[in-house]
Amino acid sequence: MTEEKRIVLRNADLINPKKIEDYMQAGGYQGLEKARLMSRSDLIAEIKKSNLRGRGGAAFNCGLKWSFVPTDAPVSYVVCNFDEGEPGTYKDRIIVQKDPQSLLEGMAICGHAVNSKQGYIYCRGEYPYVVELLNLAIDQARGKGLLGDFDIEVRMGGGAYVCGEETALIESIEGHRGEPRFKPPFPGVAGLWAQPTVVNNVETFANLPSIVLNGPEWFAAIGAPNYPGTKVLTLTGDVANRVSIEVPTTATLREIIYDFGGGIKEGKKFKAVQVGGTSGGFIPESLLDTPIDFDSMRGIGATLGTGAVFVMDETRDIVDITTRIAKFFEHESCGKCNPCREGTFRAYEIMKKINNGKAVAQDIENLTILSQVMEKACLCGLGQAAPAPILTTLKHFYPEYQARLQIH
Amino acid sequence: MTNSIGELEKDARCIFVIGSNTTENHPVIGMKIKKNVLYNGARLIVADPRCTDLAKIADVYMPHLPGSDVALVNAMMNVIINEGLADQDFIAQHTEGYEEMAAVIAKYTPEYAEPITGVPAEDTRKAARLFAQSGNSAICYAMGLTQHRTGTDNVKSVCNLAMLTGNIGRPGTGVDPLRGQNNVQGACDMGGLPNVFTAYQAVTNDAAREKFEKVWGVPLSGQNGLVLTEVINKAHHGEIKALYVVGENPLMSDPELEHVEEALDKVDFVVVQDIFLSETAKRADVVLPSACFAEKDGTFSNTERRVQRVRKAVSAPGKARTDWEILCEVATRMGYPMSYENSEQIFEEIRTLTPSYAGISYQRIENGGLQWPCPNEEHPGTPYLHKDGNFSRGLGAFTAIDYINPGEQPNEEYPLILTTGRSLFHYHTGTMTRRASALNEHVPAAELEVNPEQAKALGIANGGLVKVSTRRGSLEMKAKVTDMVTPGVIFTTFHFAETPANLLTSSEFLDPTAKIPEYKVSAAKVEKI
Amino acid sequence: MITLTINGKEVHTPKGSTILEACQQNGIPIPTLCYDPDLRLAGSCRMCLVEIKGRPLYAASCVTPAENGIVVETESPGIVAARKVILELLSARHKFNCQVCEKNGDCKFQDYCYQYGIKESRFIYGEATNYGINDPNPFIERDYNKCIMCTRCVRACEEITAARAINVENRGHHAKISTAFDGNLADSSCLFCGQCVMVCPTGALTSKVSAGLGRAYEVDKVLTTCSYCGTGCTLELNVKNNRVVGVTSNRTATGSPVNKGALCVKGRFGWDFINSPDRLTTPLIKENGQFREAGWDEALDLVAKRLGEVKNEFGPDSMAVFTSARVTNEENYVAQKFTRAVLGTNNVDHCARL
Amino acid sequence: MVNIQNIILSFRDKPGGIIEAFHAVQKEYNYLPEETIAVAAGTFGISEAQAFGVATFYSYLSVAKRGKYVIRMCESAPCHIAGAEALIKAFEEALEIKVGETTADGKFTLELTECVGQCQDTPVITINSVPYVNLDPAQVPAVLALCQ
Repeated sequence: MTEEKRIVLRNADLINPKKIEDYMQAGGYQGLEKARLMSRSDLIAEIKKSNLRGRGGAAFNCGLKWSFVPTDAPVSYVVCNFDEGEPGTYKDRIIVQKDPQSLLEGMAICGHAVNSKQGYIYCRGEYPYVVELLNLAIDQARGKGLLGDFDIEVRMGGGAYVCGEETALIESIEGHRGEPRFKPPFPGVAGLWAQPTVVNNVETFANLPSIVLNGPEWFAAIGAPNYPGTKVLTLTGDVANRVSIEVPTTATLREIIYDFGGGIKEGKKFKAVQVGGTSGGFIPESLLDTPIDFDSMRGIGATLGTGAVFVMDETRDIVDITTRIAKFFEHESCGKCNPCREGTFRAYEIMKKINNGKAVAQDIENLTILSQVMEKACLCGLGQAAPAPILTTLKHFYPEYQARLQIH
Repeated sequence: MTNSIGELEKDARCIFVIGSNTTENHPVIGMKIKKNVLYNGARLIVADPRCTDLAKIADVYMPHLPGSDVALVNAMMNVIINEGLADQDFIAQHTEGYEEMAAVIAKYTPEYAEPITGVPAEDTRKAARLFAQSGNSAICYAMGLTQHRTGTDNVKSVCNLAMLTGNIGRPGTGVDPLRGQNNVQGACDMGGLPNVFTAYQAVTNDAAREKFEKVWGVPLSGQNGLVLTEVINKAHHGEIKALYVVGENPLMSDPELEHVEEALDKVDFVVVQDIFLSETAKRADVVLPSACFAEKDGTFSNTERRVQRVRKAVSAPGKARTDWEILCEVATRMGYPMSYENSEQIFEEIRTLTPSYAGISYQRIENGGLQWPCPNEEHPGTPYLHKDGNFSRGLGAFTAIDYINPGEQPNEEYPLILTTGRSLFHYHTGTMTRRASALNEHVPAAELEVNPEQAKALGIANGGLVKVSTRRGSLEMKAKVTDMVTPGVIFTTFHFAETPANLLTSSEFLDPTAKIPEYKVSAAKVEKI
Repeated sequence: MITLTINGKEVHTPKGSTILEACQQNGIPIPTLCYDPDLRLAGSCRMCLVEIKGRPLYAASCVTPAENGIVVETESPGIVAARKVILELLSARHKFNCQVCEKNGDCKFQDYCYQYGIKESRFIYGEATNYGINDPNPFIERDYNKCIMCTRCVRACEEITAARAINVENRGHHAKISTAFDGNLADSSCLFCGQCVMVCPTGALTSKVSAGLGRAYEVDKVLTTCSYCGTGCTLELNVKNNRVVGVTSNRTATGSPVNKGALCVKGRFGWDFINSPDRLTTPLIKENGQFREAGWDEALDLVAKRLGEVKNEFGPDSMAVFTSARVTNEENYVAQKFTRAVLGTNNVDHCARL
Repeated sequence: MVNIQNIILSFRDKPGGIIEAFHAVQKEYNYLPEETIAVAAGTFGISEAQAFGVATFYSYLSVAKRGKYVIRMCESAPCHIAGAEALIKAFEEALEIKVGETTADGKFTLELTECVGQCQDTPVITINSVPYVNLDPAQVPAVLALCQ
């Protein structure tokens, strides 16, 4: 049986998150110290070699991402994406609440690698209490001179899920409407205030101190070779234990739900699990033995994404839940591009019609073509991912839709 | 303009706007300046008694008192000289008269100027440094600078400033008067002035006169004529017996209207050619209907010296004819046969007599126009003058100028300064815009701008009716309480025949050179009705 | 130069070009709605999508760089299907009343619906949004029921006029173009220049002054120079049946060298004085303090006779001509020539100073 | 109450700080009073329309007046299956207002929100940003009683 393996949560519940001294005692800031002894290119090479992939939606090789920042850029920024807005996700909050310094240390390591003097943490507006903790942590680190000439500022989001998209996030830090930019240019070349910018999320940064300290080989040997390391997951919905865990990426969904989650609540039967948050695909029982690493998940039309594991038992109404998810995207679409702005709205309307038992087969056909176009035509990840729950439920749970139609 | 409009959009790194409400009076130029400032990092200095749209986004805004321009600009130059920011190379190589000017400037410290201009000394310093240190700095001005008894001095002052800092002869620099009317530049270029033929060839110059005599086939007077304001004054004295007015409306546009009215009454015979029965046309003995811009071919020359085509789109209403056709008919009937096939034929005649237009033809300006000087058909036109500091007269001349206060000073009875100007939505005397349905619906009447502090003291409410008076007369209009004007200054527009602002202005104080009346400064009082 | 394949044909384009530019240079039509060569790119309408071999997502050609060796399809079945869905999505919110719409015949949205055969939308679900059409200003009609959210108006207001009077408010399907607090234009920083009308690809923004007077295909456009301030903007007089019915603008550098299509409120909306019933249409002669209509011969003879008399009796310098800053160069030339050669005086001036 | 102008001006030197300024104003007033838009626009060198566009983009910010206690009820999928709908109904009944409304006494505003990141204990609401978790309709009176 797979066991928990803690890298980013190594200090969780073992130290007082409000005391930097605790963190130091637990080996904190030794990674940064080591990183600073390395040249920028060596540091980036090490991270590349560890094959640490971004713990967000795209799973891009972290070191490779950093290497896009031009070496001669006079100004560059390190931005931490702490805008986790995926329903069912709270792992970044757990990481920060239990060990904020590991995030700061990770950002400072990145700052050294890309020669940046300024970092920003973009924290979702729903976490004002975490912002306070972060500011305290930054003050402590600054006070001890640990960050050197690298400074970190916390910015608050404002309840816009789309700002989890890196370019929308950048727009928001700049004080604009959080509408995604088209790419290229990528942030590594022209990001925040048109300067080269690295955007990674909390979990990615929090991995860095251990990787630097223990070496890339150590990290690369953990979990799945193509997506090494661990993943912090949050279990929600109808599992017995709604917990957060950190496991090697070789763990399977079944292990997570049954071994860590304690199986389905109240002895009911499993029906579906949605992984990666609300934009993830729905996975039926038959695919539960798939490992959670990014590529395996993608292979079954799902996404590891934010590591949300939302479990639904046999009594759950898939059409109703998918309707509710469609509403989420209707609410969160930024409105910049046509297919998403109009598509999320119409998809929700069609789902409501189906959910209310008023739909006919043509409506499902319309929903399908709309979803297929959105996947390929939308400007950013939000619109591209929004149809996933619809398409995967249509695929795996079609009878439930059919049963709702006026004329079967 | 010495330079081109487009340069204000990108090349100019600092723009000094003095006496120009650019976004209202030259909106498209205003847009370009605004864009340069907002998105392209250009610095902006605005000197204006009114807090205009541009003033709001300026790096330095100097609300100087109407008529204090010379003191303000001298103080800026004082700072530039004292702080070693003058362009010594440019001064040495391309100018003369620097010493004399510097001697006058010496006393104009910002502190000395402050009580005259009302501008804090520190702001003057900031503006001076910004202007001198931005690389390419341009000066834009309009009637706010010229309509003073010291109008010519004011213009020469800003020329001094440009030369002092070497800001002339490169893209994005220069001295740019923004001409208020579509073809003011062309009317001047064409010799619609009492002292010059086309292209500023003096009537007193024998060679020039002979050239015109030869082509026109008649002897010509070598004596300078009268400027417009002098014509009115002479008419008042009964010395003008006949007046022929082509599309002008002195009974709205000229100062001290009562005086103009009396003058016109004394002229034996008045002919007016116009598209509408203007206030002036109503006083005429004969009115001749003419075609408007949409009904004729020809050219206009814009403020950047660009000669562009005007094209006939529709026929003129009724029996109306183009102004040139009418004039040719009168000339012919007076025994001097004048006839042209079309406007292009006139233009061809102009070219032969006008060196700066010689290279311009209808064919060449079919697409895009050409900026004079354009001496021959191969010449690409001249986007900016005085390239590399080469002035047409050789060396650029500094002029030593002392400040002279405006003719009319506020006193106990008339404690405020009335200044006049235009609205975005109207044009000049309103003959056209008052009949443009949307414009007139949007802004149907004049308002008197009063500062909130002033309004409070006078018990005036926003939108309330007030009476504004000067020594010449009174008008009633609605008050607009706004901090666009400083306390002590009131403002209104001259577009509206119902409230002709020039009833209030004075013709007493004229600029000695240009004979411009002091529209921008009248001592006035305001009463609540 | 970059070499790429578009629709099976090898084409070349300068480095730095987008795929859209490569297509335009090679005569390959691509539909666009939000794209405007004078405005910053948005990449948002997604009409210009193309398929690039080996890439999972469709690319908006207006913002996607042309790269060496890429293989592009502009009208593949997938792309056509996607464009149809996009047009149908927009059709579901766009209120069609083409029969009375000012933009009929000059509407990109209408053109594309026609081109892709969009007879009706599959996506009319839920309640139709109904925005009121009531902005009490005399210049610009704002009908957001026809708005397709391309944001060209917002960008034009920002980047051409720098007035920044409008922006997008709210988000998602509820996003709408608005002033602060969704108020009237007159209460905003709007300058009524109509640059938004100029760039609008649908009938959402139109001129109230031209309303009902003529469609784009009915008018001839005559390029001329504005008759107001000295900036010298080029504008197009729209003529129908020998009558000016509107003003539009040409945006090319050669066609509109000073203003590149940008106009102000007077230039764009202040043209109808041309058709004013107050226009003078016949010579008038004053008799006993009253004007009476006269023929040209009578009026001209009278003027010539009286001027001749004054000249003889009081000398040339007793006469003066005010020429005009509002008539053409040619007319000013003739006026001063008339003054100098015929009347024999240099008493000619105009209101340059006033 | 702190002057809105002073709140916003304190963020003047922060590039892009308008959203932070809005948060600060909202912390004080529970919404963004009308003058916030003009002051912020002036402070950050943008237009009022642009400032308004920013303020209305973010669902966490409100340009409409709100009550002293802003109750935001999550209805994202995990809360949805945990009974969010019944909870919402219970709040509506207890306060006699609908979602999006404010009680006549100006005390409570009810709003829907998407996920607030407390999904381990669904359903979740926040009252003035403080989360209350694992609620059921029966607890509504007690929760409201906390708001004094």
